[in-house]
Amino acid sequence: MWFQQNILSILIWLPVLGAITTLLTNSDRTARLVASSFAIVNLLLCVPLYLGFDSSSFALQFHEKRLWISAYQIYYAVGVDGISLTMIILTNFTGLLVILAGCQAIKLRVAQYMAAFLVMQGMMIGVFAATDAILFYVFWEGMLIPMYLSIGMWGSSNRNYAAVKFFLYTFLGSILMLIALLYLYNQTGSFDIQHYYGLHLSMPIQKAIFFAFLLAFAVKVPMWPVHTWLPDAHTEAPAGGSVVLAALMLKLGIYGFLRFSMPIVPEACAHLAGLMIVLSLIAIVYIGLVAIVQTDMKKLIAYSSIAHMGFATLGCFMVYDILHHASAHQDAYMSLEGAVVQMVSHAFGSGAMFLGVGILADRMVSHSRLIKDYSGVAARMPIFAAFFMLFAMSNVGLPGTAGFVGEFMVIMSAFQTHFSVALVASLTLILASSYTLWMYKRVFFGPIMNQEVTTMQDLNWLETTNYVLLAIGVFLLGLYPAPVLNVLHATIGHLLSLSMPA
Amino acid sequence: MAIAAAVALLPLAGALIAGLFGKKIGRSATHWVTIVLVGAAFLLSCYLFAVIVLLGHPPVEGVLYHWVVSGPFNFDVAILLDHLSATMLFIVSFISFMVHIYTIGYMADDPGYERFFSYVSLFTFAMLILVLANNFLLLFFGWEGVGLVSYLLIGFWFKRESAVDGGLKAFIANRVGDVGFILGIAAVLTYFNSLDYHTVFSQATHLLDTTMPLFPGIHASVITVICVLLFIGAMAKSAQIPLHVWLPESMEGPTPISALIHAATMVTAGIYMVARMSPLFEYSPAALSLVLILGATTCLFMGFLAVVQQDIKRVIAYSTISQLGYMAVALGASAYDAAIFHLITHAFFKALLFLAAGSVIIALHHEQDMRKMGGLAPYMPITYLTFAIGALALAAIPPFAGFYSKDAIIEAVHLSTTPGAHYAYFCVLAGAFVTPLYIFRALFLTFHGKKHYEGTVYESPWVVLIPLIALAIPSMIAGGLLIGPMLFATPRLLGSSIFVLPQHNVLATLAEDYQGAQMMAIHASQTMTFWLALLGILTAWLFNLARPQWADSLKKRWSYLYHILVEKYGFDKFNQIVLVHGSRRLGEFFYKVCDLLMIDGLFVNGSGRFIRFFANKGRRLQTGYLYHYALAMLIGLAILLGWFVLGL
Amino acid sequence: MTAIQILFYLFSTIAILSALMVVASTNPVRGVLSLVLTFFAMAGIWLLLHAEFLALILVLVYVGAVMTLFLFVVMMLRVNVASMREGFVRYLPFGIVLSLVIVGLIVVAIGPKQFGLTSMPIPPTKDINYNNLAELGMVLYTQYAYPFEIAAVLLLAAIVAAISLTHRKPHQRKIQNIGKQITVKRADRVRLIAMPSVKKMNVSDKPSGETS
Amino acid sequence: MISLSDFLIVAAILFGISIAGIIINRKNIIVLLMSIELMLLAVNTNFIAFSYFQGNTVGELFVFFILAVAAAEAAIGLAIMMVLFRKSGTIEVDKLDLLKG
Repeated sequence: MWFQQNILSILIWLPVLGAITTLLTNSDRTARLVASSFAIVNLLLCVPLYLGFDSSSFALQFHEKRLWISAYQIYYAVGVDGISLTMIILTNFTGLLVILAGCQAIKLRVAQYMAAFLVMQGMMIGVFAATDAILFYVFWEGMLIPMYLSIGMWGSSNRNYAAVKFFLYTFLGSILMLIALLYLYNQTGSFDIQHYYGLHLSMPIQKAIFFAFLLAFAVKVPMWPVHTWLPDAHTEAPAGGSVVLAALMLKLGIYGFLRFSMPIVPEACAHLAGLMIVLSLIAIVYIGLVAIVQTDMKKLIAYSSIAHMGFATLGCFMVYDILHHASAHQDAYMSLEGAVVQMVSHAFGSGAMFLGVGILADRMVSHSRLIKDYSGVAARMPIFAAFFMLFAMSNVGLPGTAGFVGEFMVIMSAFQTHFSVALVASLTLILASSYTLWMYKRVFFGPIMNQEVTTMQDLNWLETTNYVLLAIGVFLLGLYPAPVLNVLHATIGHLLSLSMPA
Repeated sequence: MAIAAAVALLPLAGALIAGLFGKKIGRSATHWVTIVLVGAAFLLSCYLFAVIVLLGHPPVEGVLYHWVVSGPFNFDVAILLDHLSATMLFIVSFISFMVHIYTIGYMADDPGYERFFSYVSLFTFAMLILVLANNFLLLFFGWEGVGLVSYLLIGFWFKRESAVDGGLKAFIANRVGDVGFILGIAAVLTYFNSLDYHTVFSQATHLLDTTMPLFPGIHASVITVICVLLFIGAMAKSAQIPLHVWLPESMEGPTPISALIHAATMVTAGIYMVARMSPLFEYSPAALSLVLILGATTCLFMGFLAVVQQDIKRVIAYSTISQLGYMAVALGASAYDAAIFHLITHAFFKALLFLAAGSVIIALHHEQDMRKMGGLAPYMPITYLTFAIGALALAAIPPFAGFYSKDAIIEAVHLSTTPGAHYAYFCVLAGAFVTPLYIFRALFLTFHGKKHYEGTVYESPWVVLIPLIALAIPSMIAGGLLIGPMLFATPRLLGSSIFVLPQHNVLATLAEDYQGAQMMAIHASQTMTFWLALLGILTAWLFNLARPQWADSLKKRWSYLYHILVEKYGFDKFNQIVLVHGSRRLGEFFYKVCDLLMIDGLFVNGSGRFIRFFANKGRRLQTGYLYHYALAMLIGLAILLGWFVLGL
Repeated sequence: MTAIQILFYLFSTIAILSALMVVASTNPVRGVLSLVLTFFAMAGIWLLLHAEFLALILVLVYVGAVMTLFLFVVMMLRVNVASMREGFVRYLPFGIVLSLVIVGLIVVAIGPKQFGLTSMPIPPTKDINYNNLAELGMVLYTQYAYPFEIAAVLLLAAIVAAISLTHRKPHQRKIQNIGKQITVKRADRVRLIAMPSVKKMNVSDKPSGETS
Repeated sequence: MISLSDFLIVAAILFGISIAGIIINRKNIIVLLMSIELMLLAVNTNFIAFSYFQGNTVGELFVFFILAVAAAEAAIGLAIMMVLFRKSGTIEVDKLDLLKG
């Protein structure tokens, strides 16, 4: 009983405890062991969380509420609904992957690396679980610190620039969010996010709050044109950092849209949905074209992430247009659910690809990530090539893989708004396959050009384990997405009813 | 139900075993496992064919599981086994089975042996799913699945740059079609609220007068939009102009693949899909007309290209495109049964041609250029004979299989009233001349005339020849056997799977004159097609064997025309320069100018520079000397004091 | 002119003149001594204000301790007097102007208009038993005990800071590091070397210590 | 009798002198420190004067604390000056520009 009531706090703080324990260890080996075991335990804790979750209810579950700062009625309040449950499980899954990958790749300051990622994991679970605005904000910002450190310390050559750019970009956005939250506090006298729903603020105020939130979340997503931090951060971050960035941090933006923008300022969202759709479409096409010409693998995948997240934002904001045409709420379900599924599936696909680039770069003396330095890797690393092909296909959005589900649902919904929206969105089919497979071709196929490639070893057991886990995720979500969708239905329905302009 | 699912899943099991454990269990175990599983699938599909088609069991439909349930929409993994899918099941598993056997010989010394079997089995699985689907979603799954395996198999020899490029090109060209296809699916979902064939087809009539906004100011009929979008998908998969460019490139793959994927099965997926969608296409004359015209154009103009090719596989590849054009014409003329009929006969004889060409290629140690062949007939009698049977079938010489199907199509087009039918009739007639011309040119260059190679040549091993013979038999007799039940019987073989409006039903009109397969063959001499075909063979003989110098002088005389043909009408150049380079340029521009220069340079780093500029100016104020700070403090004190005291 | 007025003007004149000496003196030692004089004079003025305890404290603590410290420091440092005076004339007008402005403003603010005898009469003379010290102590040790303790801690901190800042590590002092002596290990002192044993010779000829 | 403003004016003059001392002594850090002591003295005088005229002991108490703080400040200031002199060999203020960015 105690366990059930506090499971969220355990999930949040156990990794932090793990981080402290890891820092106390005195050898790299024990640090790896301790960090991995904490990550595994945390992932296993998700099982009772998922099983105990009542998917037929949209209410916040596993709710905990303790007074934190009485003067401003700030509570330590956590709870999950379908969306945050999905994201928390995803966070734990990715956390384990990153720790395992780090065991292999990181040779320098291992304990600190592990600790940084464990803290990040805890903070992210906190973000997804927090139901108090200030608590949310604290976790939101707290997560930046370990990420900043991981880029700045274990990054590659241009890491300082990237780390500072990353930090300033995201910080700029979140400050405005804080202002919006404080305004809402003044209106309601509470920091409980639930109290912000259905306030019926006036239109100019709604718009102001919308833009404040937009900047915070659009930077995280990232949407065009505030996306330029992502390629740099990804390129310079260590492989684990890239995975966390792609798999989790980008999702926070969408999560923010779903948790804050849409239910709090529905009228402004409905009014500005056109703008958001256009920005999403730009992200899909423009970024897709940019991705084609990248010469750095990580940058290419980073840009492809932006394009994929464009689908998620499209799915979120198309809702208003769909309802404009259709009568019932339910017609918009698919759009939002597609957006959430896209978030999850993108985590698998791009996370795996970033890991792959890390694996490749580790095997090069120069740690090069440039496409031109590789050729014919498939001949030396057939198992890796097969796995990477699978994840590339997920990135392309092939049916049967995770990448398809969200894309399909969003395109299907897009047609309900307007033909041209669907047409532009579906151009991603061409663009995604062009950049992904062209890169794949240049890296894996062809004759071996670089002498270093001839000495590459195929995956070891740790990397294979990682990839098998990811492959299971990709196939499970692609072939049988029901477990994910089932927990979403009720929440999405509730969200839709909240998000509808009166 | 369970049997149908098993038919699809057995090859998948084979693919997984071969792919995951191939290296462990060894070569022969790999091919035994996959062949046994595909063979079992073939036997099961024979059984299903017998039950459903021959014994007239009603169609079976069943849901395997719910894939996605979202709001009012329900996407299932569900299969439909009716006459059409049972027939296709039979064809696909048969050809696949043959190719599996053939592969043992063809790939004998290839290091990627296990991988190859895995891919071929995987392909079979995807194709069977495509055929068995009862809704658009699963159809799309199979559709993309075959595309993926096709990509993997074309690039099978991944160390060869051209093979990998060919694969990439195939995949991307198919994705272009998929854009249309998925939009078509989305349109279906939007207007029918379901993706099940049954629901959609039964509601088609409700939407006849509905229009939808396409672009601002442009409205179009929903049915037409759906059909055209779906057909764009079919154009890519079935290599219709202008999305045909990938098919010749796909010949970089191993020959069994060319036979299986790029001749017999995958490329016909588009034809199958349109036939399956006949209840929709029937209500859209505009879409039918588009199919007809594009098909006719493809049929004739791709045939011309085959005449100038030097690579034996490319000749057959262009021939495939051209034959797919025939099928599309049949679809456009609402003779869906004829299209499927041609699909079947074509599957047999084209697979045969490819495998025979493959046999030649093995014998010549992977030499594909026909100018380096010649005079092979005495050394490879069985290959020669089977190739000749295939060529005769392709050239529509009675009583070979191709004759019946092609003649039916030509007659159907002749009777059709779809707009553009006259143009199409001209094209298919001209095609009847071009087809024998190129295939017999290939035959003569390869098997007759002088030797242009060194060393001795041996007939291929039995694992190669058995499939050839097994395919040669249906290539000879399938046409005569099937034409009656497929086209002119009531009910037809495909039964209720195909829907034709009475006013479009050209086959019914044809059936009135039909007096049996033998009579049709005998009466062939009264039709123009037969004489055109003979003329084609004669021309081929004249220009290649009897008077080769005539061909050269023609080339010189019409060098401009020849050049256009060699350049393949410039499609490749256009794609390369405009689409590939264009999009790369655009990407460069967006990246270098918009991203790096504008957003990063001006706004992101620009704001940093802006702050640094002012900070540099402001830094001067901080001299670091104590007395400056003290002085500033005192002056501030004086000012504050003055303000306070004097009330300024 | 009462005696108190005479005393006030006397002390004020001394204080102001010696303050000027502090600012203008060329010799730092003389400057410090002038400051001492200023403090004395101001202590007198404080006595006039019935702040006997503080006046005494000022003399004892400031003159007795702080100024002595100043004197020590000034005498310990080698100060270049000539360079110290640089810019004195240059900034003099500016300094005078600024200080005059400020003083003028303050005087306007606190002039007789606001704080003259009419608005602020002299408080009645205290009882003969009035004890400034006791009065101060009453407040200090009750209401302000806590700040008082903080002030004590502050002074302690100042002492520690001053000592630690100026303290110099002794050079070449021979001291025992007891912790080091205790934690020493056998391996630090004794090294065992494996050596080949010498071929057996006539033992009696050799001294026994040579074979190991 | 002597009014409150007389005391305050004396203190103000002392304050003004110390301001002049800070401005004109650009070099001598000792004089700077002494000027600061002088300033504190002026301020203390104000406190005591007000305390006397208003009959409130707290003013004197404050002076007590100021004296304590001033003593501490003088001690640490002089100590810093010693360290500075040891490190750089000079106590001339315009040589001390480590703060300059």
